[in-house]
Amino acid sequence: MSKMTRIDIITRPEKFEELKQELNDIGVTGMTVYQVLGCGIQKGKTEMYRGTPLEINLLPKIKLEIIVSEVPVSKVISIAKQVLYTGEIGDGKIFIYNVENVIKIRTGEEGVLALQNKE
Amino acid sequence: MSKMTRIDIITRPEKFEELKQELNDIGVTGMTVYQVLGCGIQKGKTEMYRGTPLEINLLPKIKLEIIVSEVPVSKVISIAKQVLYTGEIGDGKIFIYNVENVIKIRTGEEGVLALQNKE
Amino acid sequence: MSKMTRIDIITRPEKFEELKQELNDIGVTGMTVYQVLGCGIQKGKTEMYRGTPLEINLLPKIKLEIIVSEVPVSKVISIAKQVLYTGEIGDGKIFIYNVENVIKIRTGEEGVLALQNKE
Amino acid sequence: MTDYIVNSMWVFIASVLVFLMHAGFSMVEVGFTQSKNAVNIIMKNFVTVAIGVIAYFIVGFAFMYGKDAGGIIGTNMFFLINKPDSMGGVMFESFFFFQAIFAATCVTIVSGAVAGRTKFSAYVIFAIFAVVVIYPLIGHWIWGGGFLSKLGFIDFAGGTAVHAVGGFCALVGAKLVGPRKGKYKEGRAKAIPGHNIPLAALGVLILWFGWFGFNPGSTLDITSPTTMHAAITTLLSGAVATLAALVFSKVKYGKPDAGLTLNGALAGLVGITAGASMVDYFGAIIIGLICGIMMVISVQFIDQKVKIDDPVGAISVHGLCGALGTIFVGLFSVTDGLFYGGGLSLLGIQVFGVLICGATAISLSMVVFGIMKKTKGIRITKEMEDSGIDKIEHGISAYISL
Amino acid sequence: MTDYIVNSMWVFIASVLVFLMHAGFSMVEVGFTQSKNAVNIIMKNFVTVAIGVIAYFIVGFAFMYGKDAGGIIGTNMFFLINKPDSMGGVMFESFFFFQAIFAATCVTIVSGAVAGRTKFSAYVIFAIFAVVVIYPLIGHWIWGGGFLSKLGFIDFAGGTAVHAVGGFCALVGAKLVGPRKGKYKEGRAKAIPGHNIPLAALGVLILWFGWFGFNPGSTLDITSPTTMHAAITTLLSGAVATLAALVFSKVKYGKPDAGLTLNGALAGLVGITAGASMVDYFGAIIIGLICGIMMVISVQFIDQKVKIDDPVGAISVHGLCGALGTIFVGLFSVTDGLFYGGGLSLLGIQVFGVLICGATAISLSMVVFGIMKKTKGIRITKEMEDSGIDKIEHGISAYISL
Amino acid sequence: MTDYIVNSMWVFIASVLVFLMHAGFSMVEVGFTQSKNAVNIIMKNFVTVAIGVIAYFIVGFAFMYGKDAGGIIGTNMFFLINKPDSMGGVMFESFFFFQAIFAATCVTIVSGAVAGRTKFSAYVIFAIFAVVVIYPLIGHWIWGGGFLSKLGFIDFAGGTAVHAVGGFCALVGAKLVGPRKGKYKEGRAKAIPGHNIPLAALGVLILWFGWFGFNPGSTLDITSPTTMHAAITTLLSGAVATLAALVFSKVKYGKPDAGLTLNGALAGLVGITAGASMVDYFGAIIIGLICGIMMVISVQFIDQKVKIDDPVGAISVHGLCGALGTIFVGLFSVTDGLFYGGGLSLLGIQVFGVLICGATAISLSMVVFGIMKKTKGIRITKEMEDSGIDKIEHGISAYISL
Ligand SMILES: Nc1ncnc2c1ncn2[C@@H]1O[C@H](COP(=O)(O)OP(=O)(O)O)[C@@H](O)[C@H]1O
Ligand SMILES: Nc1ncnc2c1ncn2[C@@H]1O[C@H](COP(=O)(O)OP(=O)(O)O)[C@@H](O)[C@H]1O
Ligand SMILES: Nc1ncnc2c1ncn2[C@@H]1O[C@H](COP(=O)(O)OP(=O)(O)O)[C@@H](O)[C@H]1O
Repeated sequence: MSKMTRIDIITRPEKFEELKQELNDIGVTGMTVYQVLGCGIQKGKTEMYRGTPLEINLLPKIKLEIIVSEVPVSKVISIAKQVLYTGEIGDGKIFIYNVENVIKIRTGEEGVLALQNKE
Repeated sequence: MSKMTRIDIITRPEKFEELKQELNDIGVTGMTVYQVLGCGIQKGKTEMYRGTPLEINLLPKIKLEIIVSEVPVSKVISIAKQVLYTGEIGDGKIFIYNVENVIKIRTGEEGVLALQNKE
Repeated sequence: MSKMTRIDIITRPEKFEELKQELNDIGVTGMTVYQVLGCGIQKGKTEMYRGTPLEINLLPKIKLEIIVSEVPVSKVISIAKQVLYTGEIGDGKIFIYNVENVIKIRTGEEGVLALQNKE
Repeated sequence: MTDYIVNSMWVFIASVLVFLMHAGFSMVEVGFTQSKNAVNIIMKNFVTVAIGVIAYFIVGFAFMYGKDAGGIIGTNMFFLINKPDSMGGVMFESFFFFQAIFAATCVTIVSGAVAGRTKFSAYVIFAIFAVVVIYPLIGHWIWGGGFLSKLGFIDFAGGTAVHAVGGFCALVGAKLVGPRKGKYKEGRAKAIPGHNIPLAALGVLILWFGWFGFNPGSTLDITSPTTMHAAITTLLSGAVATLAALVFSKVKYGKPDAGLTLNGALAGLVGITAGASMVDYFGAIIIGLICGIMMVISVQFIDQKVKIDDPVGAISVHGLCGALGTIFVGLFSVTDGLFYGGGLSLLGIQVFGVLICGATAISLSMVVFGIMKKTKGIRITKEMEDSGIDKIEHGISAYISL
Repeated sequence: MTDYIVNSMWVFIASVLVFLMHAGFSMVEVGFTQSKNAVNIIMKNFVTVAIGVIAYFIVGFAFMYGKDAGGIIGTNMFFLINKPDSMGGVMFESFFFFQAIFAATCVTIVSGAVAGRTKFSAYVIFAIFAVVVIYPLIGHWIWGGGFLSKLGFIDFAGGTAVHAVGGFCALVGAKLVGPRKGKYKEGRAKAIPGHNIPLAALGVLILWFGWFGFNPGSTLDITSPTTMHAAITTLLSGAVATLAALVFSKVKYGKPDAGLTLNGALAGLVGITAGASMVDYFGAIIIGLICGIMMVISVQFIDQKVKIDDPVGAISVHGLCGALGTIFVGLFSVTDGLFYGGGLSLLGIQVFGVLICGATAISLSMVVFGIMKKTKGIRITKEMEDSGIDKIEHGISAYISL
Repeated sequence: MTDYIVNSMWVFIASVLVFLMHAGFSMVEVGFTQSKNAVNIIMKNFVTVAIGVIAYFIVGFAFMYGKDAGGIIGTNMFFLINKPDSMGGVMFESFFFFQAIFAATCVTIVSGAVAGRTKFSAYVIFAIFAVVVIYPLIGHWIWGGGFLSKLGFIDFAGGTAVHAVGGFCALVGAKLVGPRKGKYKEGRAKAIPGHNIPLAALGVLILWFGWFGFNPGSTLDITSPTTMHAAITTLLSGAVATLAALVFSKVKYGKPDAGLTLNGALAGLVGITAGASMVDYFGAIIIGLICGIMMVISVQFIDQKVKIDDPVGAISVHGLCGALGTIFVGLFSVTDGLFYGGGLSLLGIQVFGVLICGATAISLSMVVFGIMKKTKGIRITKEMEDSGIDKIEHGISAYISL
């Protein structure tokens, strides 16, 4: 069974639509999206609310979870870098994990086959 | 330390109650649930909103995250398949990951012990 | 490349602020937070809603996802235990996973370097 | 300057207050049901206003207030043709405006009770029938010079004509369409909580506001202290019932139940509607007390024993309290009530009237819902129910974030 | 006791009803736009009320109702100095109160159409200009003794003076500020759905409620049945248009569209505004029908062909239906309308008046928005638009959970 | 037809407008606090209406408007027994209805200030005490023929009797119950933002709407232009204060603050309440300006210096602006104000009255909250506060999605 990898991309919500489009273009057909809160170097900010400091130390982020096998991980990463890069803090991070198996419920297919989103 | 596995089941929100019930019956006692958005083969749909096409290309899905050790992974998968199968696109996928360790905060137990949800 | 680890802490939402503070103090600079629903030994409860039993069998939980490399995993775990322990059911669980790689989009750094949230 | 002008003005203003009750009903129903069906609830409420007004203009008003035929039904003024200059002591326009807004209110009661599993088209057909036949027919009997009014039956502002009738139709609708999926498991009732309590609370307060047009407006006469008296009894009964439901739910279930407290206010307001102008303050307080408590008991009874699924409690709030309140006129009316030395005669008439109207509302709505059930079907598909009516029947969700 | 007192009271109460329309507009605009800009919408609505009232008090009223100069503009009563005791047959205070609340309403229409991408400061500057110049100027022509009123132009409650003017300014604003990011992709329109339909529905029902002050109040005379007649035509037109939009959207797009149904109610209410007191019931129904359907067609046309991004449909609802309704007076007026044997003269005047007012509203708002666009800019940055105006311009989100 | 009828009608309609303020208060408080306590807020508002009305009917009205005993308290008309036919120049029923709805309003002010950490039972006990003792006592002094009214103290519509008293009780309550957990860290104030700005905005606009019953209604006389004058001053002051708070918060904190802008509207409305009928337009504008700005300063001062946690700003809005507005009567009254040549006498009386009423409100509420704190406790447990009052005290969440 060839290697299956999970790529987690955590970034700004604003960039989501564009990223999704570009990933589609390189053949990423499935993804799962989470609305999360995050902090990293980007430490949040302090706003004033009724004259009192309001520390917002978790910012809304979006996490894309993409499990790939045929599409090379490097390609996904380079697209993500390209689309998401602004040079500002908060561009986000990508985390890579190993996936042991995938099952497609509708067909019962396992592994790499289960990831082939072609009908 | 015997192997611990994480099973992610991504499927239709409608099926959640039933699936949870059935999993309980085979001894799955713990789970964590995420409300996510997803696309795969099921590409979303186009509705009309005020006469203008509204592309909904991410559909609301539910993700169950179940870490098991004693309950066999295969059993969880077969129950999930059984409950979730409709034959229609959108039945969902199951992803399997390896878990390195588990800690139960209340007791400090680690590994398989931490997963024993019996008092 | 030295080992990178992901620590998932699932616990009560109430404890979140304190935990975050303490983790900051030991040098955990980045985290991603999910609002999830969970059940474990804590089986939910039955409230009355308009005189009819309302079974709430999933309780709101918070999940912190922390990827660390320099900060020792054991330290994170012990802080979490310390802050979250009440001895009551529902204190929560910690799951440990292996991370294959990390990329910081803004700088292009990979691996451990990508986790160094110092400017 | 005559009383005529001032009263016409008053009835008009009262009607406007009543109009806002549609916003109240919408918010109560939306708040007390699931978010996945919120758009559908909204659409039902809008279509109810639209159909209610149009159908009442075309035929409803004629059936209700047209020339009486045999004490049963009115027979002229379709499309308001040949309308008189004044009616009920006020300008015709004021009178019609007030009545037209009432008409739509009655039907709206049903929409909450059948929420979450009824076909939009089935609801629309029922709404048309209700505003063309059920409401005007019974309304004619009670207010339009029909046999009940000749008999001396008293329903001041619509405890029976609007609320009990609406509530009984709701009972039939909810029964025939069946409970929502997941409401009963192995014969035991499970709660399906509403998704937005603050919105429901806003709705109840808006309804209460509108009730000060609904009840006091029904005197059609602002020159008499009776009108303001009706406002005070409305206020007192609503307040007492709110408190009664709160305390009773706390005693019964351990915690003050928010849903029942909100329903409590409505129960007291419905309960006082039939007699607001003719009971005294103590009568109002006792009516509020009884309605607040009986509503709580009834909600549980209908949910768990009768096993009819009524997401918003419309059957108990409007049906039960409307009927009770109308009967209470026979007890608490300061002129003819049993407790005030008026003997049993009015009480008998009130009970008789409620039974007749109840039976009529139930039979007629059984016919309509029954025929639809046999033919086109009244229930949405299992899939639509699972994923929500909004997404499938209206192609949109009520709340969109991403 | 004279008519004078009762009419003054009535006009005052009508004004209070109209005031609540600000809550209605706010909720409609919030509900029909994205959650990330909800605070901004709220702020715009509050600033509109504040500025509208103050500016109208200082100069607007004087321009509109001051001593006529050449049929063009009023010239005294700045700061209400030298105000008379009575005006329009009612106490001056009632009259001014009614007018002041109307003034803010006109401007509010624009705020929805430019939602989601306009600088707060640019909106504020436009709002000041509109309430100081545009609205009073045209208002003077129509109601303040200006040349249009002398010509016999009829605009009962502001179909043109308030709605069409507001709608045309909205057209210019939305055009000049450009569509929201993502609205058009490769030349094709994409829907950006609103985030809270129940709130929008609440807003529409509150607006409808307020309309019963807006239209009937405009007779300034509660002693005449005309006032209540205007209420009934308002009710009928709104109801028919609701249903028309619902059915038409169902036929056209396969599903009854919630947004268009809500807009439908408003279309009917706007459509009847110019002639509520002088069309008969059938006129009202036909006006409602046409406005309900034309609005649906117009929304799609503006969105997809003209490619102006109007998140709430203000251009179609207020601009189109306001203009149509004003012209319809020339057809349906029972005294002088073409269909009632009145010949073409009134119709001609109505068309002329709408054209003049439309052209004026468009030119003046083009000047203001145009100058601002050239100088300070009217559009927020791309980043602000992406992440929402709330977070950046107001430093807070409308909804906070954690 | 007499003035008597029309005035009775007017007072009644004004009361109905005031009633909707309960919906306004509820939405403001819900919107400005955290979602985990929204059900609790709703329950507090409903119980306030219920208790307010009942307690005021039983004893409150008697204490306030009963036969004066020593200038201190009323002594008859418990349960409205032996009520006269008319009062204040209008039908007794109208008068009582107006007063009863005012009574509940005063208490409601406190509920927002103690939100998020107060025991439901403690609030209920305080509410009963306030509506039975505090409000009627002070009300008697000011309006019921007590010593302050004899002295010539002027509080037109309740700047002190309702708002300042409510605000001072709020101060005591918020102080004694202590700040919410997490509000102060190492002595520094942290913001705990509200969870729904649009709902809060809706609440403010509803309140504003109700204020047009609250202030103008207080003349009890619609035949006089004074009533509409009071409406215009109310409108102007509210508008100016909205703008003042917006601009001032922008200057002070860099961004126009939504919460403070909404509070600004309320500050202006509270500020004008004591003198709405007797200040001129410029007075109204200056009062609005000062109240809008002072409120912003006060909110920060109370939050950061006094360190009392007031989630909705009730102390600043109602307490401060109510007191200021009452004192301003001594400056701006066109008949006796200092700035209008009236000398210092009225000003002195106004200051004296505010001090007396303030001291009384503070002492009495200190006694009640103090005794409860010592005995049953007024604060919820740390756990309940962490996880939200709703889940634990009411067993339900305000918003349920899955
Ligand atoms: N060590 C970490 N563990 C988990 N999530 C992280 C970690 N570091 C960053 N993140 C997530 O990535 C997001 C972006 O990271 P941040 O450091 O703010 O920006 P950048 O990567 O551009 O420096 C954070 O908001 C957080 O959700
Ligand atoms: N490659 C993938 N990576 C991440 N998530 C995926 C992937 N493929 C599918 N999913 C998730 O599974 C859901 C169901 O998959 P889909 O392909 O639509 O249906 P089916 O599995 O029945 O063909 C998707 O909505 C998405 O959330
Ligand atoms: N086997 C499991 N798989 C996935 N999530 C789990 C599992 N067991 C527990 N959890 C998560 O951890 C939370 C706390 O666990 P619980 O058993 O209730 O408390 P405790 O760990 O204190 O006994 C649960 O609500 C759930 O979200």
